[in-house]
Amino acid sequence: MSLIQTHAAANVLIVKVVPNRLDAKIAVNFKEEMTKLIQDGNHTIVLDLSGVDFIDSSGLGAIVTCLKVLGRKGDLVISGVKNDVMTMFVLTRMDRVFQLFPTIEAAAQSLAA
Amino acid sequence: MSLIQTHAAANVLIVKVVPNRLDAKIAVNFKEEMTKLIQDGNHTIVLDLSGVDFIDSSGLGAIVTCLKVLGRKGDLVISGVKNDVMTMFVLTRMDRVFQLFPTIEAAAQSLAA
Amino acid sequence: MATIQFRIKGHLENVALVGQAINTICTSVCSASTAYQVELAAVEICNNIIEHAYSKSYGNIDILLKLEGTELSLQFTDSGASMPETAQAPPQLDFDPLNRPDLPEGGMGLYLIETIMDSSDYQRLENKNILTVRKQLRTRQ
Amino acid sequence: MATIQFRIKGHLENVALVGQAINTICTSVCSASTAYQVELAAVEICNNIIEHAYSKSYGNIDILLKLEGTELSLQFTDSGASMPETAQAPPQLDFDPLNRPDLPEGGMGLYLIETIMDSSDYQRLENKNILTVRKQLRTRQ
Ligand SMILES: Nc1ncnc2c1ncn2[C@@H]1O[C@H](COP(=O)(O)OP(=O)(O)O)[C@@H](O)[C@H]1O
Ligand SMILES: Nc1ncnc2c1ncn2[C@@H]1O[C@H](COP(=O)(O)OP(=O)(O)O)[C@@H](O)[C@H]1O
Repeated sequence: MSLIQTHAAANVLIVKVVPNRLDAKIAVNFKEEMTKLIQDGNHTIVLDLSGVDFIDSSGLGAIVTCLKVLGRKGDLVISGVKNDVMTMFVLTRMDRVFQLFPTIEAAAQSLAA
Repeated sequence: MSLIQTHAAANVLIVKVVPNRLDAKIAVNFKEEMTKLIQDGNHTIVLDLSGVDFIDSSGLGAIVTCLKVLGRKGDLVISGVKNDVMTMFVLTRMDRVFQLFPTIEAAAQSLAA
Repeated sequence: MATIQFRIKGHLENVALVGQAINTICTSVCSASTAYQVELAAVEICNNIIEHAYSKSYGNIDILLKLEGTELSLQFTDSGASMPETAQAPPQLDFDPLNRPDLPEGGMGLYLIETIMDSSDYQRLENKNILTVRKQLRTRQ
Repeated sequence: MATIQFRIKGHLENVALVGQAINTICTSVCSASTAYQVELAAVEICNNIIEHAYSKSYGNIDILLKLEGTELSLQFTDSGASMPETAQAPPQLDFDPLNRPDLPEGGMGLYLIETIMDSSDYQRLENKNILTVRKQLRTRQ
């Protein structure tokens, strides 16, 4: 079973994380699925975390990996971060690395612009 | 520290259970505090469980003890039972023993009538 | 299969900790109200061990939780007195709700455990009591 | 003082169980967001034990939780490799948020643990690693 669900909107790929915990147990597989998507040519991505209640540093690290795989070719922004999950971004200062949007729409718009 | 808070309204004593778990740990003390109140002459009682999130069979048994101590002298009705706590009353059929009211006011009114 | 063991000393103040822990773990696969009932059954089992098997001796209670999909099993091990035959028979809870002097003040624990869980199995093994209860937790809608 | 012990086999799938159990127990004395952070610290500690101390050997992790009022202590014991000096030094997390190739993909766990908990104490004793972390949980308003 895939850890992510995707659908394309304009030139943006929306990727929803399915499990409610993005943690060390699934971080490696998540990274693989995401890397494959990027290598398939998806270079503007909204990562929808609205279904995620818990994230650990391995999960966060896996998202950073996506950004590094994208390199200069593209961008990844994040939507739907819950309050507890936001704590992680703030504690690690990753809130300065990623653009975080309340909704998928706002996130997609920022990439289209 | 007392497990219960009381205040009188008309001829009815309102007793609020303070801890959020009415369980075996406190059941004996709770029974003692209640028995004392009854022996002090309080014979029409509203037991307010609106602050209680969990009750076990010892806690429920302690409430039954109050009813038995009151005997024919008086009555005890209950208000503010949360859904989970209600499960306990239903599983043990104690919902047929006690009159349960959503609010303290409704409970007090039933005793005044 | 996810597995976790809990150990508490048989003091009543520790029972809430196990109960809440079990409740939360169940909540990941079932409704909050089912998880609450499992907590209740687990609390009743621990209370019984503390009050009856250990009486005033405060030994350890070991709890092994296994979750395979939505199939939950909980195994309670203590080294207190063995469970009498009477406590192993299917528990009854019969009373007349309108007959106040006749209402039960206790004796509801075993009935609750039996009602809430799908199955329950007791064994006495090497001076230990091992009680295993199981429940199929329905998946969150 | 309420006390509970947890034991899990060092598989990543069991970590969520301890984390959630600890979170819930804390919730009885502090805010949900503080409890969440304690869960996070506990998860990072368990992940480190599984990934670094045990590597691929899947030993046990024992966790002793003590709650005295709002003072929480968590003691983690494992029998894996000892913690290198480098992992005992105050952890750093310095990076330029705008320099994409330089962003850290790992090495955030120890920093989080240190940031979230009030104190942390590591001991190597009889081939076991004992890590004790403490936090004063503020009372629910
Ligand atoms: N773990 C146990 N060890 C020994 N005896 C037990 C145990 N559990 C229950 N019993 C016996 O069964 C009786 C009924 O238990 P229960 O229904 O839980 O009611 P209560 O604990 O309120 O008496 C107890 O009074 C006790 O005699
Ligand atoms: N329990 C442990 N046993 C051995 N080494 C550890 C342990 N915890 C951390 N370390 C070492 O400290 C480093 C930093 O840990 P951490 O900040 O959690 O990041 P990460 O686990 O992502 O590498 C690890 O890479 C490892 O070398």
